[in-house]
Amino acid sequence: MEPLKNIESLAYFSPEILLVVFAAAVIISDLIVKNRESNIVAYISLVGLGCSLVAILVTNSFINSNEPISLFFGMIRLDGFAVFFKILLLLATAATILFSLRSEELDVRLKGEYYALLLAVTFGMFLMASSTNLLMIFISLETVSLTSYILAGFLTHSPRSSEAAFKYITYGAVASGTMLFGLSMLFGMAGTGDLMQISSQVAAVLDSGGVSTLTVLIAITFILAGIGYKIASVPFHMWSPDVYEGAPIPITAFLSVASKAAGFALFLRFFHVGFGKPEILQSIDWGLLLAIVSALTMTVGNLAALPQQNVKRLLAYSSIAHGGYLLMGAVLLTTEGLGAIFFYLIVYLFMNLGAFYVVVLVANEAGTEMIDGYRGLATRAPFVACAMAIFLFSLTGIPPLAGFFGKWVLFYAVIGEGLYWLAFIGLLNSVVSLYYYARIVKAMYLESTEDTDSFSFPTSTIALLSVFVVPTILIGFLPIFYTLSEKIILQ
Amino acid sequence: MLLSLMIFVPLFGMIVVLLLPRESEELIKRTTLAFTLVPLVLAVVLFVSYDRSSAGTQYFVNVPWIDAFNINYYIGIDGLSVTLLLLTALLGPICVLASWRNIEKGLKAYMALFLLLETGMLGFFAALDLFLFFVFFELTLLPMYFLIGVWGGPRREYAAIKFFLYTLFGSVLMLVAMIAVYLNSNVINGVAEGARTFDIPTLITLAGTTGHALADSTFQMWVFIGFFIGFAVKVPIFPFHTWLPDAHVEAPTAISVILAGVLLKMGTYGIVRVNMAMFPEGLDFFTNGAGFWGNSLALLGFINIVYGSFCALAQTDFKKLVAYSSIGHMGFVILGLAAGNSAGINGAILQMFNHGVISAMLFLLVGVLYDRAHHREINGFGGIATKMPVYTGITTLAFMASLGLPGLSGFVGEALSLLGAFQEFELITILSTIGIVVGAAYFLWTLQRVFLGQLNPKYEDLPEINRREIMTLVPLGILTIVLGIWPNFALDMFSESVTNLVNALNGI
Amino acid sequence: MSLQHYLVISSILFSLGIFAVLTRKNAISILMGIELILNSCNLNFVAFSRFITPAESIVGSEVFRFDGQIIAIFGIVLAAAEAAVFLAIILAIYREFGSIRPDEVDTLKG
Amino acid sequence: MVVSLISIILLAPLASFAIFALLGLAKRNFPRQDYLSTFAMLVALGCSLYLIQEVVSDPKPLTVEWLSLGSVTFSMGFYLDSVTVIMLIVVTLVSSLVHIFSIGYMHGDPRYPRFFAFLSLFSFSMLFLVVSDNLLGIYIGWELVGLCSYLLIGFWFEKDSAANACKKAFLTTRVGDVGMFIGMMMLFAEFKTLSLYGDNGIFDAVTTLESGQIAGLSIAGILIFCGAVGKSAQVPLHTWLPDAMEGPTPVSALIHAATMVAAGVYLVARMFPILTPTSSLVIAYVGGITALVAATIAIVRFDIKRVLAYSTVSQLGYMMLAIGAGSYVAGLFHLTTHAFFKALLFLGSGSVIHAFHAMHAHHDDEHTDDAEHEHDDHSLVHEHGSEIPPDQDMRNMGGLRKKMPWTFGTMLVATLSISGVPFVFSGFWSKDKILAGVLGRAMEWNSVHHYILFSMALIAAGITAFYMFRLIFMTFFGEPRNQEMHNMAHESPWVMTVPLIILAALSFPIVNTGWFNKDYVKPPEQHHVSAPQHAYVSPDTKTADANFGFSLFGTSEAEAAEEDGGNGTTYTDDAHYAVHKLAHNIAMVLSICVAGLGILLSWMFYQRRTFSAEGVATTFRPVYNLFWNKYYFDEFYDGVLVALTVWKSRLFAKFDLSFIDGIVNGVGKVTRDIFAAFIGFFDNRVVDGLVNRVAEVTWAAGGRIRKIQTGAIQTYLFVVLGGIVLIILIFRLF
Repeated sequence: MEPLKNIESLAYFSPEILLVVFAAAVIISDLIVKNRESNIVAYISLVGLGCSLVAILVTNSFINSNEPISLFFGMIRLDGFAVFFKILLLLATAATILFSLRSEELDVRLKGEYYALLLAVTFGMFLMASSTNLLMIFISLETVSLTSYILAGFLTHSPRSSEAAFKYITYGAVASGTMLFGLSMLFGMAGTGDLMQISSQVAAVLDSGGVSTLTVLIAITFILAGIGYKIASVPFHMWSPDVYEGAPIPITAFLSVASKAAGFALFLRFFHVGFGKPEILQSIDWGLLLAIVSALTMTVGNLAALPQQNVKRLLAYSSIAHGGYLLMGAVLLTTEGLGAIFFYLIVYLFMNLGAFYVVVLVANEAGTEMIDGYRGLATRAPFVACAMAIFLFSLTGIPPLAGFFGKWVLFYAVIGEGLYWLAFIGLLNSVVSLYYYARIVKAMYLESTEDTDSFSFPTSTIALLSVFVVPTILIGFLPIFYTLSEKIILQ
Repeated sequence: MLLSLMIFVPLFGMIVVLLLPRESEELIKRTTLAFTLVPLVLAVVLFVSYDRSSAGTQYFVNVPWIDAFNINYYIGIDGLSVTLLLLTALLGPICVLASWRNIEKGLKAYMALFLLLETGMLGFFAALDLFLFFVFFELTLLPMYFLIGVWGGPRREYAAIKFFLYTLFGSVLMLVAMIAVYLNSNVINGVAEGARTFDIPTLITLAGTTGHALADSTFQMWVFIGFFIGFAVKVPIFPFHTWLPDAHVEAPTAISVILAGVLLKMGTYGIVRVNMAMFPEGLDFFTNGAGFWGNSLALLGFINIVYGSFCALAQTDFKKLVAYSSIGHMGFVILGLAAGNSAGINGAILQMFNHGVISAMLFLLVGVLYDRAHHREINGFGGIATKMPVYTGITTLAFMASLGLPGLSGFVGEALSLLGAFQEFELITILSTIGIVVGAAYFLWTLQRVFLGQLNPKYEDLPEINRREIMTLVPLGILTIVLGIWPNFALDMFSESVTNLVNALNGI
Repeated sequence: MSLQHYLVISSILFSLGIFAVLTRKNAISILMGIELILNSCNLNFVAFSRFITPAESIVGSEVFRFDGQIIAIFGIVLAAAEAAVFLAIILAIYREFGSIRPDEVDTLKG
Repeated sequence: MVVSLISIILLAPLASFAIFALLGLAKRNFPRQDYLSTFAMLVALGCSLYLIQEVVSDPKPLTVEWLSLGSVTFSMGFYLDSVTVIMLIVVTLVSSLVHIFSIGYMHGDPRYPRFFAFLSLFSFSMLFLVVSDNLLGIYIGWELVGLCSYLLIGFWFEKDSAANACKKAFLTTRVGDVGMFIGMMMLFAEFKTLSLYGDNGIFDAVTTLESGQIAGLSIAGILIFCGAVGKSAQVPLHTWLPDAMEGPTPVSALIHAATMVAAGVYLVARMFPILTPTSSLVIAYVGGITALVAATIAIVRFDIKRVLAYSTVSQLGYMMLAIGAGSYVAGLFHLTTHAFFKALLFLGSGSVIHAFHAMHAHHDDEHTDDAEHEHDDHSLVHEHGSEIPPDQDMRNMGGLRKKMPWTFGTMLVATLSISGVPFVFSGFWSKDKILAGVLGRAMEWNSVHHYILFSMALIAAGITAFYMFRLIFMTFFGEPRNQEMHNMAHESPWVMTVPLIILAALSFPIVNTGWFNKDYVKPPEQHHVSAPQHAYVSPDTKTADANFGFSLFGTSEAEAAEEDGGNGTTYTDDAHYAVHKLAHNIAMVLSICVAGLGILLSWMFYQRRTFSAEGVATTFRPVYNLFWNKYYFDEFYDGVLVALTVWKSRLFAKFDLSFIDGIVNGVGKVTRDIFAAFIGFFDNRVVDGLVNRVAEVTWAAGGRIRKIQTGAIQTYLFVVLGGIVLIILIFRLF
């Protein structure tokens, strides 16, 4: 159907608009509120997220999944796919805000900016999830990046944080620059920025012999560099361990889940819609390329995680590995694959955020991010330890935890395409991963510590923690989640 | 319904236990005991009410679970599974009793985990949906890891992670094989039609229909390997066995009992349920195939027997000795299964059950001694018999049963497996009988070193085995004797099912 | 001047940018490299837009679409923003490390 | 009726044991376990006596399906023929007597009740073995008696010697049993059943075998015989029996003289129909060799019980020889007679020991004292370096006949019987029958083998007479060698002497040859044994009737049994008649001669001292050493087998150790050996080693990947660029 004009688009754009409005509201209220200790701004931003969630659901009810709407002359598109990711991102952001409330490393004086930026990032991610135009893709990517740079470096007077920000921005800038160059080449070949037409155009040019496959290849590879950097896939992953380690823990959690998810949204839309077309696939074997990348990604992530002592860094590597697992689903861009990715993202959201939340808590109480800090946690804070164990084993993929079911759907999709070797690599990786996850469990349960004074956590904390624990246990058993792919096939 | 109840009562028990206050230990213990007794009662009910004449699965429940993959919550029992269910349910309360005194820290968590473990085991033996089967199979991993790792001996961390890694490695291969089976479950003559399925009985029939992708021999061979390694780690079959001694030595008594009594059986049960029933072609390749591969399975059994026995002979740690002995005894199971004839398979299954009972006894006995002397060094004892006549008596019974003394249960399974195997693999079987002699050797030697001879002055005032401990041992002892004298008591249950299996294998 | 000339130039700019980013031992020059890269892209967009975007008739009269140019403008804006952020972060770095040599900022590793 | 009787026979002893066991769990004891067990045995005895006339009615009174595995079924049941009944009576009778004897002998032992419980268990197992109609049942009983012998030999387990002995006994017999089991497996594989009798039983099936399958049958037969070799202590597995003398003497009498060890012979007799010429010959030779070896060893023993033990071994060899040579009836006949007189001898020696024992050790602290005395009296027995308990050392005895007349008298009877002194004593008849049988077959087939066997038997007979009288002379005649012990010695109480007297009575042919009359014991058909030259005819059925015994000594049913064939067929063929008649006469003459010679010699050596034993010993030192060291069997086993096993197991243990020292020790030590090298290879490659290695490699890889993460941002960017270029290149190449 015909793309909507700007004004009529606004109605469907309400979720994003709400985010922006509330971001502004946060800043203003921050100016008004004198009491530095009050968390009012955080609650405002939470409300904002709530409103935007409602808006998403409302707008979603307007559209019917098989006939999506494109807004702003086809700049962005509103479909099940976008809605799914938006909800996912909202949840992640909300979680991050809640973490931040508990986090003690953040500077109380900068609350306003902090939460405003978080909302801004979310806004950018929304665009990433729904943009269908080269320009929009680039803008959204940059929005997200720029804000994340700041958030990563948000800890004033912390060398690690600043270093993280520095590396992040340098790396990010180059990557996005490269991507932009690729985009420009693509634009040149297709003569249009509209993702819907690019593929056919490029195909046409290829057939007419106007450009060689090599050009297309280079263009795509450049773009891949940009997207790969967002989802931290080998060889574009190297920024993530450092940044994750340096950034404030809530932000690390946010990056490891939200920006990865957004990256995948972009990735899927770009390749599935843009270059999922067979004629392009013929010329270059994307499947193999992605398969190799994913295999490398998970292997590198897991192996590098083995010797880590800093839990944050360990989780950073583990999240790289999980990026690899997710990529498996994208290899052949089949419906099963997409469904698997959706499912795994949900699971990953809960288990990974949960794990990071525990890291926050331990960092507060024990004042360290090192594995040694987790010694005897089982006796000092049984519930937290138990929750952490559940998250970690779920990340490993041990039944009956959700992580297992997530892996199951992924491997199912991969083997379904006959890529046994990839499945084997993936499975062996999950065996390896057990080893380093278990090291934390070991520290918590099998090792004892000299100071055995138990940590005390407010019920709110426990409640929040269980918000992550329960899905991590249950999701696998709920059939509904397995059928997501049918609901949100993207056009 | 009865079955589901039986499976999930322990799980419910776990929740209850978790809600109890940590301080009231007696209460926790009693609750756990109660929640383990319920499955036992139900198991007995099932065992009695099971219709022995028909081999088909009974008491089955089949409700859809994950439609997306056509995964169902499908459970049911046939003769084989009900026997093992009984064994599991029986060992449950016994283990709780065995952990009555000697769990110092975190009793609550211990009991909770134990109940979870029991659910896993019961579910595994009842599952008829391949996916469910796998989930339950893996469900036992976590509790086991913690039970060994937290309440174990000095080297518990190593043992626990080793156990975990080995098993996970095995199950990973299993997972791939499983998915492969599922994907091919609707392919006939190269064209996919209809829905895929995890339904084990259906899959078995499909694997039998010519032209079906599952019936393809090469496919079956590979899938067979995948599953087999998965189970072989659990059994454990050489060379995947090295986790066992460590795990056993470090694990607390009750856990060793479960480990030897039930977890090992999960491996062999899986082999029967999946490998043999579902992939006859694959089995054929490894048992009747040409050349080396044709003997490979029997060979593995033989290696287990001889290797395990000799290792046991070399041990000076009482518990390690028993651990190795069970490696040897599982070898007889493999040998019997490899035979693939009714004598062999019946013997193997009987051996599974008997070994479950006997090794449980042995580990309990080791535990009794350990609780008193706080060490397990065989040469550190001597002349105990004078101080603990009753204990000695029971131990002698267990040892004799374990070394396959006729009239006790150990013999029947062993003999049948060998009788069956001999018809297929004469030489290997004859060589395997070495295991019988060596078995006698290490048990008698142990008996002599620990119980006979001059009393070691250190143990002048060694307290005799107490009533609770006797209570844990007597039911097992009775079983060993009863099954020795009247094996049909158990054989009836599954001989029908086995007959069907054998017929299927022979293509009848 | 044909399209090729622009493309060649932009590619040279791009390469120079990459080179600068990889080799310069000063954060500021890295920033410059980045700016080069971005600008090479902008140049591309404009050039492409000028040369090969198909003309389409709106209400009879020949009108060109300016997609490329618009993208370029956005690019410039974003580049500026990026520069701002970058400089801010460099300040922080200088405060913490007393130097802006990228190879000295390597406490996070492994 | 029959079934219930047999059931009672079995259950009575079992019940008495069960009572003991159950009370034991409650840590209590039945007040008079001894009376209980004895009573149980007497009941069993009564029933078995009653069974005598029941035999003819139905050989298979009961068969129940024990195991049903779809196609195959294993059935358990009783088989009741004359042999069964005889065995039943022998077992129950001896057992009861031993029970009674033990009441006196074991009096005051700390584990007095347990002793009787074990005796009951043993009796049950033995009887079960006897009545079973199938190999599986026999095997079960077979192993159970093994267990009981283990428990009873190790009854005084505080003595390390006893602890060792019981282990040795169990293991050695087990080796044989495994052979037997393999034999069973072969039969099962062939006939798909383990039942012996009945329509589709093994004996029925063997008749249909073609000549092609005979070889297999021979192997099976020999393997089954292995079991007998173990249990009946035949060479080379005989070494456990002498050591088994560590057990209380009544046990030796019951288990290691009369019943269990005879079970081997019984088994072979039961398997008679499946024996082939080959297997028969093997059996016969093993028997013969055993008879000789054991006898020669017995000559030089000083421990009274050891002498009897070796004599038992030798006599068992005799029986094996008989059955191997086809003299079925003779073998069983000797089994029964031997059971009685050997039991008598043991009990007698027991009573002697008891007499001596009273002086230096009261039973309350039996074991510990024994242990000490082995050291105290070392000087006394030192010259031969063997540790003989002083109260069993014949060199401490002498001149006891006045002190203990009853014991002396009864033992003398037994000795005469075993030495084959004509015609009064049962031993003579049975032994003579064997000799006759063997010689008969030898002459009939004029087969060299059987001549050799005959001579073996003959020599053994002579030696037997020699060492038995040596025992008598050393123990009861001459001057007391150890005065203070002598003074303490006394006649045993009546509970001990009465059994002796009864047994003595049983050593007269009139009592026990009665069973072997013509229509009572019939040798079963052997379908696959055929003479080299011509059709085979059982020597038993043909050994001549007219002989001295008959003519001189009134009627002896034993001989009458021979008049017309045991298998009922009235025999007509004159040729064979003549042959066997001749054989019988020759045999008898010779046996009498050798017996006389033996007795004479021993009289000269040990009574009249014409020659000095020491002198002979020194002149024939090497031979003497050979005998004294029991042909070095034990040394051989300890040296080779045990070492091998231990070495192997150590090896396997290494196999499982962590791989480093696996290489260092394991491989380093045993590289010479292929096997070891193989293991060594596996050691570091497969087990644990590989796993650890993999872990290491993975870990190392992890470390290496970390290295790439230098922390310098520009390296990261290099990697990015490299990655891009690489991807492009790769895809250009394809």
